[in-house]
Amino acid sequence: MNITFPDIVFVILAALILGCGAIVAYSRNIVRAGFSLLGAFAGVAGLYFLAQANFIGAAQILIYVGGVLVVILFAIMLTRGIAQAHSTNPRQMVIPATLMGLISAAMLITIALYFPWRLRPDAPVATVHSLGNALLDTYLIPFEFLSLLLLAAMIGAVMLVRKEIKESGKEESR
Amino acid sequence: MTLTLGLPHFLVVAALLFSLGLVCILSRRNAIGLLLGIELMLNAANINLIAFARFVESDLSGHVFALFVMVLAAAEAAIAMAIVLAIFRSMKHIDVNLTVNLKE
Amino acid sequence: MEPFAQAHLLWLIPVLPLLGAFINGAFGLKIHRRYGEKPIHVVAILMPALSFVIAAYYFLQMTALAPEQRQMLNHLYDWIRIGDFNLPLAFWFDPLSGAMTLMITFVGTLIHIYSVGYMHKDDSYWRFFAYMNLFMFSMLTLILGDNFVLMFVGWEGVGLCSYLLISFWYRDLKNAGAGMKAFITNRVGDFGFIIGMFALLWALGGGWNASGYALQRPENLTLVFREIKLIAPLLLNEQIFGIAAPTFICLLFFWGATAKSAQIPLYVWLPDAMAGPTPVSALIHAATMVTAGVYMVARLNFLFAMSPVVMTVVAGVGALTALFAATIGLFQTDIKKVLAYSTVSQLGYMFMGVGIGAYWVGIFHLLTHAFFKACLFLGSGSVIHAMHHAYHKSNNHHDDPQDMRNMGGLGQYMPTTKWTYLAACFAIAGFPFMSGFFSKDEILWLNFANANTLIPGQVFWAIGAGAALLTAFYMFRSYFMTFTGKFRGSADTAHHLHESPKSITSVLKTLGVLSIIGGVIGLPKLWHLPNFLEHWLEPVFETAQPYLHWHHYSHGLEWGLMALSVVIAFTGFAIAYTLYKDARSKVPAQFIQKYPALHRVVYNKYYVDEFYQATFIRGTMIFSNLCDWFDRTVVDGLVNLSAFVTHQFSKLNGWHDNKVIDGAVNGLASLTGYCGQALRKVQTGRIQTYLYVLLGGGLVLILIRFVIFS
Amino acid sequence: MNQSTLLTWMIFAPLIGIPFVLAMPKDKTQWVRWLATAITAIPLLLGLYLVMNFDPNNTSMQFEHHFVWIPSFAIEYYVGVDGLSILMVLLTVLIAFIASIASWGITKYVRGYFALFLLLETGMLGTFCALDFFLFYVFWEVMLLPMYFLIGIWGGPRKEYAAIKFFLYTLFGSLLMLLAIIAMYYNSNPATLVDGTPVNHTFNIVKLITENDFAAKAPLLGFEFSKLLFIALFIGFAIKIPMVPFHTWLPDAHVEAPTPISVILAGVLLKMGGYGILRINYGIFPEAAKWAAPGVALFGAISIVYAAFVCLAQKDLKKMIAYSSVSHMGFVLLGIAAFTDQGMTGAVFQMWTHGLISPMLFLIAGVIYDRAHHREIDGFGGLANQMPEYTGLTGLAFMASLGLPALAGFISEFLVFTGAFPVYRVLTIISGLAIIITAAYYLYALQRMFLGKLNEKYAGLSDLTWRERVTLYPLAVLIVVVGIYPMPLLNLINKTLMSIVQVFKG
Repeated sequence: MNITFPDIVFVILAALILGCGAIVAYSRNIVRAGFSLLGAFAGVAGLYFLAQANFIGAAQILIYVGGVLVVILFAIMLTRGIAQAHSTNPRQMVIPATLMGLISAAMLITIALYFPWRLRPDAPVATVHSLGNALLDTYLIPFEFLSLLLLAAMIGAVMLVRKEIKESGKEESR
Repeated sequence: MTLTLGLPHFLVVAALLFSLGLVCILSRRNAIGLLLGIELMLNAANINLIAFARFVESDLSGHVFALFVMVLAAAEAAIAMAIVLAIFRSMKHIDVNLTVNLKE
Repeated sequence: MEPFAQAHLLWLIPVLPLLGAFINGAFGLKIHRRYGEKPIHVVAILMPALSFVIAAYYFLQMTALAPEQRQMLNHLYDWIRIGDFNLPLAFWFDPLSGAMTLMITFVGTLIHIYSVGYMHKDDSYWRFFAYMNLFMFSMLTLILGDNFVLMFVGWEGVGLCSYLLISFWYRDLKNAGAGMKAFITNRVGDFGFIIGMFALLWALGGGWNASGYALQRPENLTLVFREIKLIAPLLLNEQIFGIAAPTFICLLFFWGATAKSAQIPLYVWLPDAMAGPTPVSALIHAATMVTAGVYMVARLNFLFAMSPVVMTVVAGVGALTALFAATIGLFQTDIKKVLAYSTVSQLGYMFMGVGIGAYWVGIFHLLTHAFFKACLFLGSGSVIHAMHHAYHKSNNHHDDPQDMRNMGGLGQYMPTTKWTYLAACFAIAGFPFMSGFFSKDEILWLNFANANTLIPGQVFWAIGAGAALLTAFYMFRSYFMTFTGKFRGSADTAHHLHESPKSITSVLKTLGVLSIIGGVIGLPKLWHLPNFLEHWLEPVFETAQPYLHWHHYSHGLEWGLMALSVVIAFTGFAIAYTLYKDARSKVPAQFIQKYPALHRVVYNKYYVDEFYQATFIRGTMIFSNLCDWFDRTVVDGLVNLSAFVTHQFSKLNGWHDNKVIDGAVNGLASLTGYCGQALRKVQTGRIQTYLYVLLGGGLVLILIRFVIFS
Repeated sequence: MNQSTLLTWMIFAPLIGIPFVLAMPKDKTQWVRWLATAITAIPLLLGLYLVMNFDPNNTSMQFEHHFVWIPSFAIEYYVGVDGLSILMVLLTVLIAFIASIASWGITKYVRGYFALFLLLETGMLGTFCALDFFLFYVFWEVMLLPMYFLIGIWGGPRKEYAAIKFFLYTLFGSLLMLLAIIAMYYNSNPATLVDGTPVNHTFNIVKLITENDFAAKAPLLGFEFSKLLFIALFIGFAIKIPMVPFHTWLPDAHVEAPTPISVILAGVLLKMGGYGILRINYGIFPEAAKWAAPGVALFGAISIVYAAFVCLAQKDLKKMIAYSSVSHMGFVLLGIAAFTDQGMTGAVFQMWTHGLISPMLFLIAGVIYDRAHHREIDGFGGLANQMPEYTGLTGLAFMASLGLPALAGFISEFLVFTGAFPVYRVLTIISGLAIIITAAYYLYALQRMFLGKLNEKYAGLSDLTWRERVTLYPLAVLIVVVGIYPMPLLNLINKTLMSIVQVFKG
């Protein structure tokens, strides 16, 4: 039984991802869910490295863990009433949700396992250099659009909050 | 049990993660909980992209797309949180069931 | 065809009275108003008198011819000629119709003269004479017609005139009812006559084979008497409805005769016909019309002689009627009713005569009966006229001038009427040397000696003799009750009683004399005296002789029977004399107390009228109401029902239209609304719901793709 | 073919007269009446001229007028007259003339009335003379329509019901006839039109009779072709006769129709049925006719006896006369079914004599109705004292109707009986019973109305006026003359009918 090293890593990472995912999905406490998200993102990054997509892994950690997770935690903290010692994260209809989840998982897995993928074991390693080239010549247009999108998002977020302050300028002067 | 790391493994993990995301969205009443689910599903998608890039594709489209997805996810999260905050400000709660005044 | 002389003026005999009828009928009212009664009755009497003259002229001309050439034809034109069937309008004058025409025109003219006095000052005087002349026309057409249809024209014509004359005083509904009864009963008889006529026509023509629609013997298709006489033997081997043709045909003809000549069972109309004026009763219901049946049987002697069955039926019915009517006559109190039943009875004798094949003696009795019965009726007429006049003067309006119980002792007031009435009574009773004696005795004797009927002749003789006894009795009963004894009315009425005017008495005298000497034309061979009538009518009836055969009894028996009939006449006279002379004896009254039931039944004519009324007339009425009800409700009902059904169907259609189809459309709309309503609940606003629906839809699609199509 | 436009003029003279009548000023009713009567007089004169020049020995069509009308459907305008229709045409013009005089009593919408009346006369004359089936059907409907309005507008209390009933009943019949016409058209052999153009089908009745043999045709709807068509046409015509089961429209129509219309209805319209059967049914389907003869005779006998009994129970004078018409028309059926010369001639002559007698009867009913405004027989009594002349004429009419010999009624009844006896003995004897019942109901009516004491309610009734005399006396004289000397009329129809019967005798 020749269990190779990457397999062990894969299993550990998979367990990490799914465990955190489960916590995110099922925990009653929103904060614990938020923090378990961190574990999930880290596990995913690990998988990227395992799949020799090093830049992407790094990017994952950078964007998700650094960016998205922080924003979420902020949101959580802001929307929780200070007084609430234990933030409620009520759940409803867990059984049908789980059922739906199982069904979709079953479907995807069957597709994954039984679909005749054209495997090419010696896929080229995605170096940063090749990625950069790809980003700037074949995928230039989407790249530029993406930047536009980010700009729009930024403005949108600012607009939302500013209108907020103007409205509630009277009671909160933050 | 020869567990040579192949494409199906990644796909299975991604699938499971995806369904966990789904479960999270369906069973949460808290708007943020909802968003967490979205983030999980996006990551699952990314895993698939990378897996395919690794095992099937010859060019880098998989990787590039993964990048794009991440960027999008970030933008989306920001906007989402802004909205959530706006809702919180006006309605003092972010319970998905109650914010239904769009209903006809 | 034996040669026959052309008599060009023959058609005048019937047409002259028709002309008289037309003149009086169309212009009578104006003439009566402007010129009074005279011109009317002059015209009315002149016409039959002229006919009598023409008839006498031809009669004499015929006597000059040899017996077998005694036939005269007057062919006017073809009345109906279609295909093989040819019906000429022609008049035929042979010994039989000659004798009859003479009698009719002679007696007719006398009665017309008589009516002048009788109908004096009647407001529709002209109408009376118009009808009388019309009657003469019909009767003469009947007698002189040379074929069945022309005879039928006269046959129905006399029926019509008797209807018109019986209901002459139509103000009294009873008379109108009697008239209608007469006409309808005659019509029943005519039905039989017509069917008989067709049966004869087609039996001779050889019937009709339904397949080929062709006639076997088209040349025989005729209704003319003399042509039928030649081809009559063809009938012997023909059958209709399984009955021998001659029997079937003659029975039907006899059915017609029973109605016309008032025999059982269709005699009921004659007694009621007395509602008409008395000259009418005398002319129509005694002398002429009722004898039409006898004449018809005599005319068709060659047919009737062919089948003994028919002869038995005719003679039998005749005998029965004679006896039956005589019994009713016994208790009648109305003088005209007595005479009416006596007519029915005497007609029975005539049918007994012609029934057994002794046609000439039937006609002989017909002629003599015409004289004495007319005399009797006119006598009773003059009595009634006097009584009516007396009552009128003494303004007694409740007593019936015709009821013998109110009379009595009129002899001294009306001597002529009394003697003529008495003479006629002797004649009808059959006193020796009177006309009635010769004809009636001859009938009885020939009945006794006949071998043509299935029933032995002696039976007929016995019935005839019994009837003769009753006849003698009731005739003299009527004589004594009216003319002898004391007047049973009030003195004041008696004071106004006087003899009828000359026009009436002169006619009575002539008829009285005729009824006495009438017998001379048919003296019995027994006395080796010339029998003019038998010899005269012999050529007419010789075709029937081969079918007839007689028993030959000794002369002694004939003398004995003749003596017996004289004795019968006298006994009848004696009984009547003892019981009713001067209304002395109480026996009749006691008899009525002792047998009230018997008296009532006979007096009410054995309730035959009521029986007919209850069965036939009410039956017809009920059936007609039933038909009417059926027609109104069922047949009309069906039509209305179909209308109702169509109406309901259209309503159903309307309902279906707006309920079902409209409903479907509305239903669809509401359904959509309902579904929309249902679906609205799905839009809960919650994202998760949408996600569920999304995933559910996706799942279902995948299931369908893999589970069903793989 | 001697083309003569006499018939066309006779048929369309009334039609041409209509605008003139309508053009008359409204208030001058007397003028309108005189004009209308004058217009009806024209066909009467033409009719008399026609009868004078009619050659009785020629059994084919005479006075033909024949030209193509609608070539595409082989429809021609073809009119002609032969032994069968000459009497009917004469009857129509005569009765129409007398009815127009009797119509002088109409006061409501006089011009409208006479316009419809003239249209009716055109329809009737057309139907009798038409020899093209399509034309026949057109005239048949043209006749039907004005009749409906005449009853419906000028009628008595229940006029709408009666008019509708009459119209629908006859329409049902003519529907069957239309179907039969079309079936016959498509099954007829090819023929040539008048102007020589060959056509594959034809409506021409004469050609249908002579050149076609429908007995050999394929069965239709499962029934034998000629029999089915015979029955369809027969029902159509039987309704018109009327035959018993289909007769209930007649009493209602008569009771509600005004007097002159009753006269026309009874005098002429009822003859359409009989004429139709003889011309079409017996002409085109001889085998079917022979097959159906017993049935026809049976229905004839039933009509005679049944209607006679119903008459006996009638209270209304006009209804009684209507039922007596049904009974007398039953003789026509009996006569037709016998296929003997006498029977056939008797049937046609019965149509002629009944055409004289029943108008007289209805005029008489009209006279008393104009005076007493009701027709209950029992309501009257002793009219003879008050109206002797009227009583005399009624007596004559009743006697003629019950078949007193030497009057018109007897001749035709005698001939029908003579003709029918050999073939249908029992039926004739049963029908013979009807002469007793007929006598009964007429005398019963006569007694209740005329004899007895004068009903004081009618003390003031006046006797006949001149107008009534002008209508009644011609008919009375005709009835007596025809009764005594029928030969000239019989000669007219004799040859043709014997040729028709010859077809069956073969």
